[in-house]
Amino acid sequence: MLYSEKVMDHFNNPRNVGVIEDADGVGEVGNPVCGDVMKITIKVNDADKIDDIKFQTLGCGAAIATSSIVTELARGMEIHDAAAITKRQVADELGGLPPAKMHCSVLATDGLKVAIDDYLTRHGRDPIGGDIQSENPDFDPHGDIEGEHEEACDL
Amino acid sequence: MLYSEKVMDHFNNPRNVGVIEDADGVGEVGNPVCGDVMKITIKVNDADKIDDIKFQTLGCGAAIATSSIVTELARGMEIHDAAAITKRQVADELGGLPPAKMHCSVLATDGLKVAIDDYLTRHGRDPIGGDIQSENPDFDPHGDIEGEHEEACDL
Amino acid sequence: METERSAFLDYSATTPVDQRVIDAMMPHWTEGWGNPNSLYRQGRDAFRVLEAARESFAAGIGAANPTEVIFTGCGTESDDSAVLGIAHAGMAKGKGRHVVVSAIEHKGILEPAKLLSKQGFDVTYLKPREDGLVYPEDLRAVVSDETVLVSIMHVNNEIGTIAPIAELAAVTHEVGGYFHTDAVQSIGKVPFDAAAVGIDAASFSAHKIYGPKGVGALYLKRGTPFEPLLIGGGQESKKRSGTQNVAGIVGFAKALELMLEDLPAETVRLTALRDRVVAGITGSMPNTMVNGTMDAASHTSNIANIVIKGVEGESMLLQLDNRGIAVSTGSACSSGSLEPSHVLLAIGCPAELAHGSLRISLGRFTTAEEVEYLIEVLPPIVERLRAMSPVYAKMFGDES
Amino acid sequence: METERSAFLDYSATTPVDQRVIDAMMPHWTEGWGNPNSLYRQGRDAFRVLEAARESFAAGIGAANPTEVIFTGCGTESDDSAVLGIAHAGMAKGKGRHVVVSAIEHKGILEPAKLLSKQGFDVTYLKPREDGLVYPEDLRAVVSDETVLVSIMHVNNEIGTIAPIAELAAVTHEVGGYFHTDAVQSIGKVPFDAAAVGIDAASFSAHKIYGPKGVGALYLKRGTPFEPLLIGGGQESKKRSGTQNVAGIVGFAKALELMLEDLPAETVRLTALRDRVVAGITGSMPNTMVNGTMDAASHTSNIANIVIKGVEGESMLLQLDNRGIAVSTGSACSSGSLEPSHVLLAIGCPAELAHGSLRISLGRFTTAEEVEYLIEVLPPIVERLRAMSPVYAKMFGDES
Ligand SMILES: Cc1ncc(COP(=O)(O)O)c(C=O)c1O
Ligand SMILES: Cc1ncc(COP(=O)(O)O)c(C=O)c1O
Repeated sequence: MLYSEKVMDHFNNPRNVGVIEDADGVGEVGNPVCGDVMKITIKVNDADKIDDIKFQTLGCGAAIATSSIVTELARGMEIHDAAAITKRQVADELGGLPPAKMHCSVLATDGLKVAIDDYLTRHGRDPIGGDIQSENPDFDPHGDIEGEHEEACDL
Repeated sequence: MLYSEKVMDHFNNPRNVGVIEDADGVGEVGNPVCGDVMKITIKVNDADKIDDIKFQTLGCGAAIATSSIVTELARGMEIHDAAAITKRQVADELGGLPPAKMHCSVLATDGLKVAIDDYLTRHGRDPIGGDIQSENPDFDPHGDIEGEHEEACDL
Repeated sequence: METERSAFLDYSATTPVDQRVIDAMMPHWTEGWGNPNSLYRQGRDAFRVLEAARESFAAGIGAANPTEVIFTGCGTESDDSAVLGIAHAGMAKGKGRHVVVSAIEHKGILEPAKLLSKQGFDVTYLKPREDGLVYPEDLRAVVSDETVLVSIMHVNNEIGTIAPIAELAAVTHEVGGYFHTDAVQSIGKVPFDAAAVGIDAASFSAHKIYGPKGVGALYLKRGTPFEPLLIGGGQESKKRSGTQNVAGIVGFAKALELMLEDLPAETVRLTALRDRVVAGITGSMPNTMVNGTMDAASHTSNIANIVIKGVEGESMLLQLDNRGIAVSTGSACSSGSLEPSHVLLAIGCPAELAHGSLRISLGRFTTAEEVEYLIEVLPPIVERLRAMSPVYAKMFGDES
Repeated sequence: METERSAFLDYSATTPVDQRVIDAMMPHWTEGWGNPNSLYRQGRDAFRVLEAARESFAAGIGAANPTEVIFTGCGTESDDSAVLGIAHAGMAKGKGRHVVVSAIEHKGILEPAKLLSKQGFDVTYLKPREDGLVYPEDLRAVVSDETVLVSIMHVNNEIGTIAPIAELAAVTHEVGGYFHTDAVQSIGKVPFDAAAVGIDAASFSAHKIYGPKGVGALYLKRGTPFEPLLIGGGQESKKRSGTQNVAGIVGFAKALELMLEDLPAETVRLTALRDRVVAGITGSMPNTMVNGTMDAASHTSNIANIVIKGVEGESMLLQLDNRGIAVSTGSACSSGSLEPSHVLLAIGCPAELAHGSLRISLGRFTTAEEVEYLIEVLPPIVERLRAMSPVYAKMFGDES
């Protein structure tokens, strides 16, 4: 299994790590039992643009890198646009992800969506909703794996 | 598969090759379809001792070596003793045979028995009879193979 | 200029090939390269070399007879062949359809066990206790005269525990079953004597003991029912078809010989280094936990498995790799599944902790300097990753 | 002092490892020995090396994509995996239970075919015609929409005939079956282009092309149903478990590259030598017979199979060996069975003649001098053995 250089850069030097104390929206997804948890905090301005965004992640290299890139992508975006960022976009932005790691991009986009919905709900507005795949018990984290070489375990 | 030095010696320098033209007994066993045929001719003296013995063999290294050693063993023997030579004796005398080649010793002892019976019958005496294993359609040529390493084929 | 510091601490994953092993293999590519199944001189020479290696290997594992050793293409092939081959042939001989494997086996055993289930065998996955050991009395409780095969690994590849195989084999034999052990991680590292312990079959792999990758062996005690997995030309006494890897087999036998020469001294040396790893890591950080018993009689000298709570294993592994340190982890994320190490789960380690395990495994070229380097580098990495976690403080507080 | 003359003329049994192949393998034992499945640098480096070898090999056999190549532990493993894996998985996908293999396959194909029979598959052993070729129209006559798999070898290892695999694959596809070819004796010796000929699977082995023993490969066109034979850690995209033999695989890829570089020139050179063998032997003795077509398009340049009537093969082989000459034979006695070569019997050669066949196979290091030596030494050996036979004169008279 090989991570792209960009994944390794974001893993080694994650952008926007931390917690915004007076955040306008907070999203936390994942579960320590599954090995990854991600928390995103956002500040949103009057034009519904994301002014500031920070994350904390417990997880593997891809979980940290996808969290980092999502905060970079979302910063400055209108919230509806931000909520529409797809896992495929996240992966592409990182120069690809190993097939088995595609579910990490879902975690990152889901965390962002939850934070945005939190912001909307706090302001009495309708949440965008949409699929939060990582919370779905039927979600197949490897649904994206095609015929590519996957890694073996048990060395 | 390894032949012993003694097998190789008898294969490379077979003793008593040929045909006794005025033989007292002739034995021919085997079948070209199976890949081996052996012919033994003997001269027997008044004391029922084998005075002269010669063989011809079409066959593998073990077939030739067992034929050769049988003629050496039988030379000078009383015919009943000669007919009692076992395949195990032949193999032992050669320092052992690869398991898959044990049937070759049967061919050699059978050829000798047939020649002796031929001599007896010609003289109006009862043949010794006994099992001519190589002529038995149910004879399992590998019946002697134990758990030893056998050779593989199809290289 | 200072030389870069580094540490390879994953000898249980694989090992370099010892130069003496390479030297032993070399002539069999360049000169003695005959096919051992050919009748002419080059073939006979290769055959003799092969059989000499078989004798040496058989002596090294304590087989009563060299014909009880067949060479294969890897440890996995040996495992698959043993599990499927003995279960199928045993059943054909009138034994029952019950198979027992421990819950902490390598996938090389678990996967064929799963296949047996699909084929109608009744498979019991026997749990070890929390110390990582499979207890003979626990085995006795699940076997019956329906049991055809019990397979329990000798040394566990993740936590390093040593199963009491003599006792487990005895329990298996009481009910008339056959006992196999995956000894891939044990030969050359802990004493192993097939005939003395009374097992029926065992699997081995060369690349764990400074031999080449792609060479394995299977011990099959005379009389053990067996059905070959690889079929064709009938090599290896019809038990494993395919032209033998003569050079690799010679290398494997040489590698085992070297391991056995060093075994007593290496056990002492590596135990000290391993104890230093454990003390160094658990002493320098809060919230760590050692997996499996550390009792000398039941734990191999070369493996330590430690949970670093609240950190995910792959991220630690990659950070260590940045500093030139190689270790492995039981994290799910390292294997592309959601479940972390089945071994850790089976000994009762909760999933959220199992994700944060590190396996540190030592070997022939491990130095004290490497161990100290790991102990120095790991704590700041852990601190940084814990600081980045949204749940560490909540879940574990911070005792420091 | 004259140097001893000798001749190795059994390259189809095995080959020496080319020094350039050894040089390519060496660094992967001493330095780049990481486990390609490990996440840290040493693992990633090994992974890259493995994948580069896969790409090179895939290009060499004309695969559309490197992921279509999986590496195995020998040609036999590839054969077994293909026959069992495609038949089982194809049936699970709703195909029928009919399998066709040619009657002249290697045992690596015939044995799994036999196993399929036992498992309830309906197996047809398709005979080639007397020229040694399997005709597409003969295949068409036996396949139906029940046919899940057809396996017909590319170059026959005993007689050197080349099957028309593109046409045979097309016939197989007409009825919706999958086509596998055992290409162990063909790659690097005759043109082979998997995608262009449209086959679904093919087997390869390194030690037939100056690579190491114990390394094989299996081409599986994307979409071909397959069930793995070796199961465990899930290496090779879950299609073949077991730690990859990185060095051996690198050597295999290098070996293929070298073969392909030389292929056009070697074909010309070896064809001339082989024709000299045939002319030399058949011209110097009565009662000989060449097996299989010698038509250039349907016969590989490096193999000649000749019956020496009235002589048993092993005895010739051993006599030649005494003089330093290595060849092989289809004699039953060389294989420990009663039946001589199933290949010769299948092309209509009577058993009593098949016992006396010689396979002479040439390769990279074969010289004209070696060939002349054989041609010089063989006739007196044959004469002596014929003279020792109780039936030669009766059966064949003597034309000389
Ligand atoms: C046509 C053919 N198929 C398969 C094999 C088996 O290959 P291996 O010896 O690598 O198992 C051979 C050679 O032995 C062969 O000639
Ligand atoms: C306990 C155990 N069994 C089996 C294997 C498989 O061996 P190989 O990689 O040679 O197939 C390994 C290592 O990967 C192992 O650690």
